Amino acid sequence: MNNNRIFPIISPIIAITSALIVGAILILIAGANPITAYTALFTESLSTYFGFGNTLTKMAPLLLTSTGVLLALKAGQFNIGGEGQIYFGALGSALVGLYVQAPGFIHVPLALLAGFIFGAVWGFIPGYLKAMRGINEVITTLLLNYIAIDLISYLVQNPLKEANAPSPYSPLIAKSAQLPIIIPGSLAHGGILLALIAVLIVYIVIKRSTLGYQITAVGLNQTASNYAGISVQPTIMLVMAASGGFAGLAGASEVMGLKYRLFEQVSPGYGFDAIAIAFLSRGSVLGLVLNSLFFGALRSGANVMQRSAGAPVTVIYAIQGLTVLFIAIALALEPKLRRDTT
Amino acid sequence: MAYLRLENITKQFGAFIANDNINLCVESGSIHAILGENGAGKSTLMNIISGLYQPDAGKIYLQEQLITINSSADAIKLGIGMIHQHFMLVPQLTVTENIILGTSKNINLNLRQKQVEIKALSQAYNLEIDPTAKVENLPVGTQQRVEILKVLYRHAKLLILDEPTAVLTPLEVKSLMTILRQLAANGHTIIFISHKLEEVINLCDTVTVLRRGKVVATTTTQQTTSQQLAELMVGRQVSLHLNKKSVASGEIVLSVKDLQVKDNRGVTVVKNISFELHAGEILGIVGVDGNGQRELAEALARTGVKVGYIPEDRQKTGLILQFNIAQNLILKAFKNPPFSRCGLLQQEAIKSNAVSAMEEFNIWAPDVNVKVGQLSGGNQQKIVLARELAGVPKLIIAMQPTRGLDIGAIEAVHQRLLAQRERGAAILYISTELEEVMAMSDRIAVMYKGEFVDILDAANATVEEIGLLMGGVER
Amino acid sequence: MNNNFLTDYLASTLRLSVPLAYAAMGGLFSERSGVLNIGLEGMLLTGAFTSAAATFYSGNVAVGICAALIAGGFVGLVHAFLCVTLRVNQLVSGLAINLVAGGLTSFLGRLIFSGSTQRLPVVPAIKIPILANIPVSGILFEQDILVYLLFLIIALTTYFLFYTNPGLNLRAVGEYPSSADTAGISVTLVRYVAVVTGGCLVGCGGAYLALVQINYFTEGMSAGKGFIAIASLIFGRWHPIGSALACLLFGATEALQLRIQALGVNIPYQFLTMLPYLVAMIALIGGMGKSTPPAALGVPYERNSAGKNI
Amino acid sequence: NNQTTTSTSNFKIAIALPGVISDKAWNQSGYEGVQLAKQKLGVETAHVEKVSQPDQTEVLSDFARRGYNVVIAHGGQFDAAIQQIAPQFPNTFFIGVNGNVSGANIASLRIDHLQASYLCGIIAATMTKSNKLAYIAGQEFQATQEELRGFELGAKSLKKDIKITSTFTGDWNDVAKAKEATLALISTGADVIYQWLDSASATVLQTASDKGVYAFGNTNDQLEIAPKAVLTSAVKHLDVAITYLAELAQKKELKGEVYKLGLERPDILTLGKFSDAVPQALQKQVLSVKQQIIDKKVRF
Ligand SMILES: Nc1ncnc2c1ncn2[C@@H]1O[C@H](COP(=O)(O)OP(=O)(O)OP(=O)(O)O)[C@@H](O)[C@H]1O
Ligand SMILES: Nc1ncnc2c1ncn2[C@@H]1O[C@H](COP(=O)(O)OP(=O)(O)OP(=O)(O)O)[C@@H](O)[C@H]1O
Ligand SMILES: [Mg+2]
Ligand SMILES: [Mg+2]
Repeated sequence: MNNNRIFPIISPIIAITSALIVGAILILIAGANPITAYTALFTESLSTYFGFGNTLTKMAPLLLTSTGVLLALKAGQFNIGGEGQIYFGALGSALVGLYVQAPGFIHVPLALLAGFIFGAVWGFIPGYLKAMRGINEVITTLLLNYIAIDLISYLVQNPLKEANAPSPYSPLIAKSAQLPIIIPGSLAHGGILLALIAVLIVYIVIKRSTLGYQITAVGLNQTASNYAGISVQPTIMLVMAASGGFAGLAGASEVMGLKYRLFEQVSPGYGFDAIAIAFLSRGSVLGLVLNSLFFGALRSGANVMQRSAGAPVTVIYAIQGLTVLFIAIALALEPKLRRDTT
Repeated sequence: MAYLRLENITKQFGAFIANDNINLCVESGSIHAILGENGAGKSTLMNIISGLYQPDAGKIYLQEQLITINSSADAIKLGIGMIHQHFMLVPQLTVTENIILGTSKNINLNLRQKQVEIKALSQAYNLEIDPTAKVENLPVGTQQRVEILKVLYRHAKLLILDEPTAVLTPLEVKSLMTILRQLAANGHTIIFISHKLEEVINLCDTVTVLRRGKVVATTTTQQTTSQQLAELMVGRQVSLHLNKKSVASGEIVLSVKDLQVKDNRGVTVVKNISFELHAGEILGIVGVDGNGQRELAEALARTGVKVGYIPEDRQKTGLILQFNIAQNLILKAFKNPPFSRCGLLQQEAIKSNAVSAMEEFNIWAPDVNVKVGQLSGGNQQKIVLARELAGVPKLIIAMQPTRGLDIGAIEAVHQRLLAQRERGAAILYISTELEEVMAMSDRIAVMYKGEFVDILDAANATVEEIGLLMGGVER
Repeated sequence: MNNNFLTDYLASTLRLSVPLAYAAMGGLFSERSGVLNIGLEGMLLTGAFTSAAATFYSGNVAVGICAALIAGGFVGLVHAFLCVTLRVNQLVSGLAINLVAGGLTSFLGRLIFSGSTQRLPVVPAIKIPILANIPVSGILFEQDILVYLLFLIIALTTYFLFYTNPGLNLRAVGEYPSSADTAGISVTLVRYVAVVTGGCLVGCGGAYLALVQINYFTEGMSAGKGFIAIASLIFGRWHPIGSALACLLFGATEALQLRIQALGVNIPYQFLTMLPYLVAMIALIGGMGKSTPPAALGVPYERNSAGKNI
Repeated sequence: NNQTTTSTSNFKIAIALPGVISDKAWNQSGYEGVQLAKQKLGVETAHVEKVSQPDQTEVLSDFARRGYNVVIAHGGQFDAAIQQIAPQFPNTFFIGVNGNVSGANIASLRIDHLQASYLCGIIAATMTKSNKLAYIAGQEFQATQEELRGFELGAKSLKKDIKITSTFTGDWNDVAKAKEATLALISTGADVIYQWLDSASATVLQTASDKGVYAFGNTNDQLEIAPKAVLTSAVKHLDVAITYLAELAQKKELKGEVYKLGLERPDILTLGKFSDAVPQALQKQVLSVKQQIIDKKVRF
């Protein structure tokens, strides 16, 4: 009985340790000091004031996007399009931030809403194509990523570009549309709270609401749901739109809380990290929060390790990959270990 | 001589003992029946013989040689062929591809030549089949034939058939019996599992009854009766006969005029069907599988009236196997009070609904949180019934409601439906089990190629007459 | 001049399609056996790196190609071990492979190729007499060994899948593993072989990228081609020829957009770079839509639930 | 190798790079800049590579918080982040390379890209037979636009009707695409190509060489890569430029302005070796225009 409680904690720790050991070897080969690097990684990203702020800053888009992925997953849909939906959400909020004038208490929600809606549109399209036309959502969401990225690139370079900017980005959005900083002096902004609220909402919807029941039913068995009178196709479209909407919120929070403008590379791959996070969480909303925090720490720790220990970025990427891999292995082995010990 | 002998076979799943010290002896050239309730451990035992599972203890002797079977490949090499309860056919492949799967060490498929071989084989055993058809487009009865051919093609000497007749029409059952007798006469040894006691008595030489994983009796079919077997299986008295009260038929609940239904490929599969159905009446629909019954049922189930629909395939269309009992029971009503308030699920109401349904319908499970996928077919079916009847439906469409169930469960289903009839529900009872339909129904419609060839009065109809109509012979 | 333009266009289309097609074929083997493979990107990169490194040290392109084959197969083996034996979530395994491969190849690339530009020998083109002289399309017969090999692989894969026993086994395993298992086929073995073979093919695609197309290795040079290959695979409905054609479509629109830019047409370049994806999207919507994946794709096989509620 | 080293001077500079330090071009030049500064000025250095845009503020502020005296942001895309961060850290000087910002503690370092590409334009216009020139870069932004404009102005100063087409691949990493883009340009008739790419640079030059057309090197003197194709190179010694600004900062002489460094600093911006294909007369002409630019007789 005791084992059941310990394994979920122990096995990820073993996994992370193994990844770090392999990483240490690589860091040594690269001529840096692994101990310095790891000290930096952990103390900075989790225990120092600013470091933790940075971790939270990274966590916000990851948590929002992975929430979307998880929601889609509940309805049996693979949303690989988080990336493009982030870009679109960023666009939506930037447009409202740039062209609408309103007091903060209206402007912020309005811009967030716009971010949600823009992301939702980008999620709805594959949802519609899947539900009504049976077109595989993996391919459409993937393709829409590229289209969104190019589209935003065009917009920030042409109509939305700040005059005289050396690089494509928009002017600053209105002060009233900016999210507040929640840890003074650091970069951690209101987007983190937004993400936590979003997760809470999704948790309640999935666990407690009839809508969540409906979504889960559709995800598990479309035929049976259909016979029971559940409208399967609208559910899929709704879920895909909402999934895109959450990713859109991630884009919006990056624009409104971090950069205060629309810029070219809104997401350096959050969409793909989010997929890994959602799957590693195995449907658990708490897992989503913890994994996002962990990935956030890993991502912000990457910068820290470079800065203070000179560990090359290539090694850090390898360590990140290995960590994901080893955690996945640990999770897969967990039931077996449990069986063997009981 | 014993062809197959099992000694103290034990198989556990976790803490659950599915097979408990089983001893079994199957004579060479005989047809041996295994009987038992849903979940008694029949399939588990057969899976051990066919190499899919490994026993935790015990020995297997084939022709008095101690053997170990580590995989299906081993079993096939030893001449053991099994037709699984849930078909092991790849729907996306053709009949030929399914039959030859895994049999050849050659690189080349030689599909043409194999098709010819299979055509010949099928004709030799009177199992008519189109070798080029895709399995997913075939009716279940035909799929069963493919399964049998698959085993024969592998030259199995010991044939295990796990509930092969559950999906066959009476005619098909008859021809299967002939084939099995012929095979036994040719020296094949056969293990036959069925919930239909008549079949067992008619076909088999010996019978072993399992209950809760243990052998409770082994006897010859000559020395026993259906009634005795039933009691051995269930461990209590079972009534094998329905006592159907007469109910005065009421208002017209359903009136169908010139119904046409196209399937998803655009072929008209239901043609010009017209009938009326009264409250308190059971209209049975019989016909060879694949004559439009399913499409008719689905079309009617969608009419929007308060309809209770018991679909043919409880695992795919009736239930969400990953949901627990309580969740499955609200599948149709989850948006309504008392299960939902302000869009939130009311766990208390859902749970108490499940508890009372389990009690009322005799659903056996440790508690309401058990995943439905882990229940036996009988219990799964009872959940479907409990849910579909909960809304006090005016019309009930029951499609193959007893398929694969043990006699205890069948009895329960029948009683439920008859109770609904007495309450005043109109019932459409669709089945390939001719005798069952005749016992249950007030009137019987015979369906052939999408049409009702005739509607008969159940009291006066004979099996022969209906059998001919089902075959498309007009009066 | 006009002929040249067409010939160049054709050649460019081909070159852009080849690495995609290798990756798509590799993915096809894996996914037809029921193992999701989102790690094509990482496998391409691995192939590109190892082929460049092996050629760099040995001075022999054949050694480079073999190394890419082996390395790709090795990554496939890792993926198979994770997905088939350990039953790790297949999507996560693929994503992790991409991350690790990206990091490791860059890391090793810096160790090996630091300083000087790599000078790798070229893979010689083999002219097929007569055919190569046909105007315009003759260019198809003036290619290097890897291109011919690809044509052969596409043909062989088609033959293998639909006309051979092992191919039948592969399809059965991908659609309904319990069925294959009860027919005496080892699901594990088939999946291992398929994923490893697939890895080898993707590795080859990487070798083409590094040795033929570019002639040196750079960090992250797969640049998303693995994902386009996945899109092609789905687009081509997991059929070798369909997938190859889908790759060709991507290659052709890419080559086209580069030519539109080169002709100085006044369209913002972002609209041109998105063209291949847009065209694919339109083609999907315009009726070439439905594609059903192998039924068991992404589902680890466990015998104890054989025949049960899958 | 790239570890933090302590030194007596106690002056610390750091650089944030958008790409990888091994790209043999833009990012590598920035990295080499701080290495050179470390060597020449004895300062302590640090770097972070592959800084994505969402990470910019974090990286800049973290360096500042750690007491780095100079934080260099290597690329115009950092400008917005610099403006956002710099006011919070008055004791740190921020330098945006290729940037366009200035302030109390913000300086920008711009190489006058136009000047070198203008000279290349002159050479290209003389050497072309098809009267079609081409420009290829990874992405379009101010610096690449400026270079394109310089190239265009230079070419048109000789031949009014000359045609210049540009291609942007949209992905600095996609080397294969860059190569195909080059081939596409060549097949539409362009016979002199000016490129600004990083990892893909070499393949473009080699492709030009294979196809028998001319090209220019960029950033480094790339004549060696394809001696038959490369006419000359627009050599930008960003490392020297960075060291120069770092030195100013160390001496407390750095001002909050845009430092535009051009041909007047041959140690920073100059033309590379000419290939033999460039006739002596043309070389002379180009060098004299170069002098005119230095003397501010030619302005843009
Ligand atoms: N894969 C499994 N994992 C765990 N338990 C199982 C598994 N398969 C069967 N069991 C257990 O073994 C018991 C016997 O199952 P089995 O399939 O042999 O029944 P059966 O006699 O064939 O029933 P039916 O008449 O419904 O086909 C079940 O009640 C179940 O609890
Ligand atoms: N994965 C599983 N884990 C535990 N028990 C299982 C599992 N799958 C099946 N069982 C058990 O196996 C027994 C028989 O299952 P099976 O699917 O054969 O039911 P059945 O009554 O034959 O259904 P059907 O109507 O489909 O023939 C059931 O009692 C069920 O509890
Ligand atoms: Mg069974
Ligand atoms: Mg059964």
